[in-house]
Amino acid sequence: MAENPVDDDKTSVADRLATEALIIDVEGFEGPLDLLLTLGRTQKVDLRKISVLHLARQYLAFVEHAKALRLELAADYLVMAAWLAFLKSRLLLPPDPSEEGPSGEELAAHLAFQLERLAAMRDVAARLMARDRLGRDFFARGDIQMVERVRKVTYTATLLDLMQGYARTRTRDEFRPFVMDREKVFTMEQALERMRAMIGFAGDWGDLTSYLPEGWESDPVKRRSATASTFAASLELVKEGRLEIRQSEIFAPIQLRRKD
Amino acid sequence: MSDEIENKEESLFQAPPMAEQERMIEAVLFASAEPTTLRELEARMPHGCDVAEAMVHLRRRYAGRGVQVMKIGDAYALRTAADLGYLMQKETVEVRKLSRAAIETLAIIAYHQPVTRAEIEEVRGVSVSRGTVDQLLELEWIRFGRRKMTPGRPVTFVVTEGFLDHFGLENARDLPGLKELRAAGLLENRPLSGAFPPPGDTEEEPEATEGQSELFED
Amino acid sequence: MSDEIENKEESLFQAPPMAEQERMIEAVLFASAEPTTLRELEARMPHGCDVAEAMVHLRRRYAGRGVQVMKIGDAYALRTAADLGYLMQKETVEVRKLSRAAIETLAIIAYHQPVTRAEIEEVRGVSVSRGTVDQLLELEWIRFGRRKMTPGRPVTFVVTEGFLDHFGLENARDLPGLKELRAAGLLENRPLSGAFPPPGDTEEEPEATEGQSELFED
Repeated sequence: MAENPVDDDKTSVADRLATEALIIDVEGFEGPLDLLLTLGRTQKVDLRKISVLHLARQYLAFVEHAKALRLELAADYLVMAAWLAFLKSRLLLPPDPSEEGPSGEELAAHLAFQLERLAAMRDVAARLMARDRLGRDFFARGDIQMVERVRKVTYTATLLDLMQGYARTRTRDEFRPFVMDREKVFTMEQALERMRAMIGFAGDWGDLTSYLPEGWESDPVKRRSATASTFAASLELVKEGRLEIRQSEIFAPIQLRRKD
Repeated sequence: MSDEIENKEESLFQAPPMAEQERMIEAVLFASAEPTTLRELEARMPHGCDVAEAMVHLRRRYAGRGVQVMKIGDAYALRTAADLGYLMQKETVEVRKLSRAAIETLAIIAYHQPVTRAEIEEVRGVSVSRGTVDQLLELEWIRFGRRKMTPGRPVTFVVTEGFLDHFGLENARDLPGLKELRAAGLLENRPLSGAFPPPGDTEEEPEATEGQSELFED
Repeated sequence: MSDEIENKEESLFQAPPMAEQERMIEAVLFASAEPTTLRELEARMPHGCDVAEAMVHLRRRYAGRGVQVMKIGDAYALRTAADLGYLMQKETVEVRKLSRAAIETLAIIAYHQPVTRAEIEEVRGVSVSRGTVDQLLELEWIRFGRRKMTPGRPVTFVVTEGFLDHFGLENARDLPGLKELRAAGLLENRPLSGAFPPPGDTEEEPEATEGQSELFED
């Protein structure tokens, strides 16, 4: 269908359905290895004797086809395609003795091994799930009623509890905003506390910058933070009716005075 | 002709041999949460079974064993022999989950050992109550380690063999790290709230500062 | 307790006859739904009992019955015979359906254990989602094992006793097809440099090890 391009309008319903089917197909595979395994199965031979070259061609054709249909392919699939193209070239060209690393044959054998292993794991997984299972085929004692009623309390916890508990404390740490990463941040609460203690002595108009805490004036980052929070705290105190604030013009110094 | 069919049917639905019927009621009684009546047993068994007779066989088989077939009203149940009740005393021990505070404290000790009380408090962000530590000591999951060579020479805590045993660990070093916990889905991957909380977001602050002040109380 | 007292005790309380010991372990196994280890049994029995021998007798007694003595790892439990499962529809518990990814991951852990996350991904060719591992951990079918002695010391996963119990396995060595897989070399870890790389999502890996080593540096 990709051979004779047609207008969007004329695209047949069947074509569109086919496209959608393919999308579903791509999503139905759990990654490139899964897709390769399915393609490999069509060769109907022992996975160890599989033709990797043929498999690579099939896979690349699949990806080409998907691309022609403008399907979004996950990066994994494209990485695999690139790698298979590389493998194909290695298999087709005579080996270069000066080249380092595994030969094309070795790479191909490894891929066959990976496919065989995945198939084997699927097989045993199915056998495992088909076993007689507790609570379905065989059963534990249904009534764990105890004869004696001696009560003694003991405590227990599972490893999972322990790990979740640890995780909890550690993440809390990440969210606690001031412990590590806020050494250069002067919070509004800090500023407010400081201002409250100081305004009692501010009888006359004084510059806002004179209220900055000690050690926060030189470092520009700290200075900016302290200035902002001190200004915000000042506004808060103005709102409370404990402070007056003024600025003669834009960018002029901001001045504060106690309000009696 | 019709006789033949009937015979065939009868043989198709023939009841299992008595030994098999006995096995069946044995399994059902064992798995049932409640005493089971003969009628209930009958309803579960294949057609044509003689549950009453199978029960007689089963009771005989269990006579004098550590487990007994008891008749309770119309129903039957398997029970441990009354004279062996003392062996089950340990079973009646009430098992309770450790409190959240205890689990967190234990986890911090396991991950950071040897660790002082102050260090535990620093990680948890709240003070550790004496009861929590006592409980863990009593469970023999933690013990005192050697003193830290820091001012005040505070005692440290470490986890015990009993701890490793309970949690099926060979070594405290086998405990997964934070990133591994996250990878396993045990940690919500919440985005880190920025160092600068938005102005409206200050309601958490008091709580946090509380924790902080507690930290430095003692 | 001093030696003298212990000796006295031994002579005072001679071990009960073997038939009685068998009754005792029968009662204890019966009373607990969870598998019980020989060590736990020993702790509960009177001094001087030979629990292992009593177990041999008990297993023989239950051979072919409707209830069976199952060995699960180092532990024992009474379970109904699997061929009678059809009688127990009432007791059947709905096991949460596992996704295909979870089933495969479980199988890989069981057959390759101890196995790292990266190795699981290598086998499946896709990254393992957090929910998958989380689900298996919550079912208590897998747990963290010891760290691998490879760069980064990654944590490993192993299957639990609960897993063995659920699938009626005495031992992880009894997994179906294990021998064939091993003979075919399919359980070997053969990385090949230059081969198709395992899926992405590796950005957490190096960091994880960093955090961990920091944790245990001292």
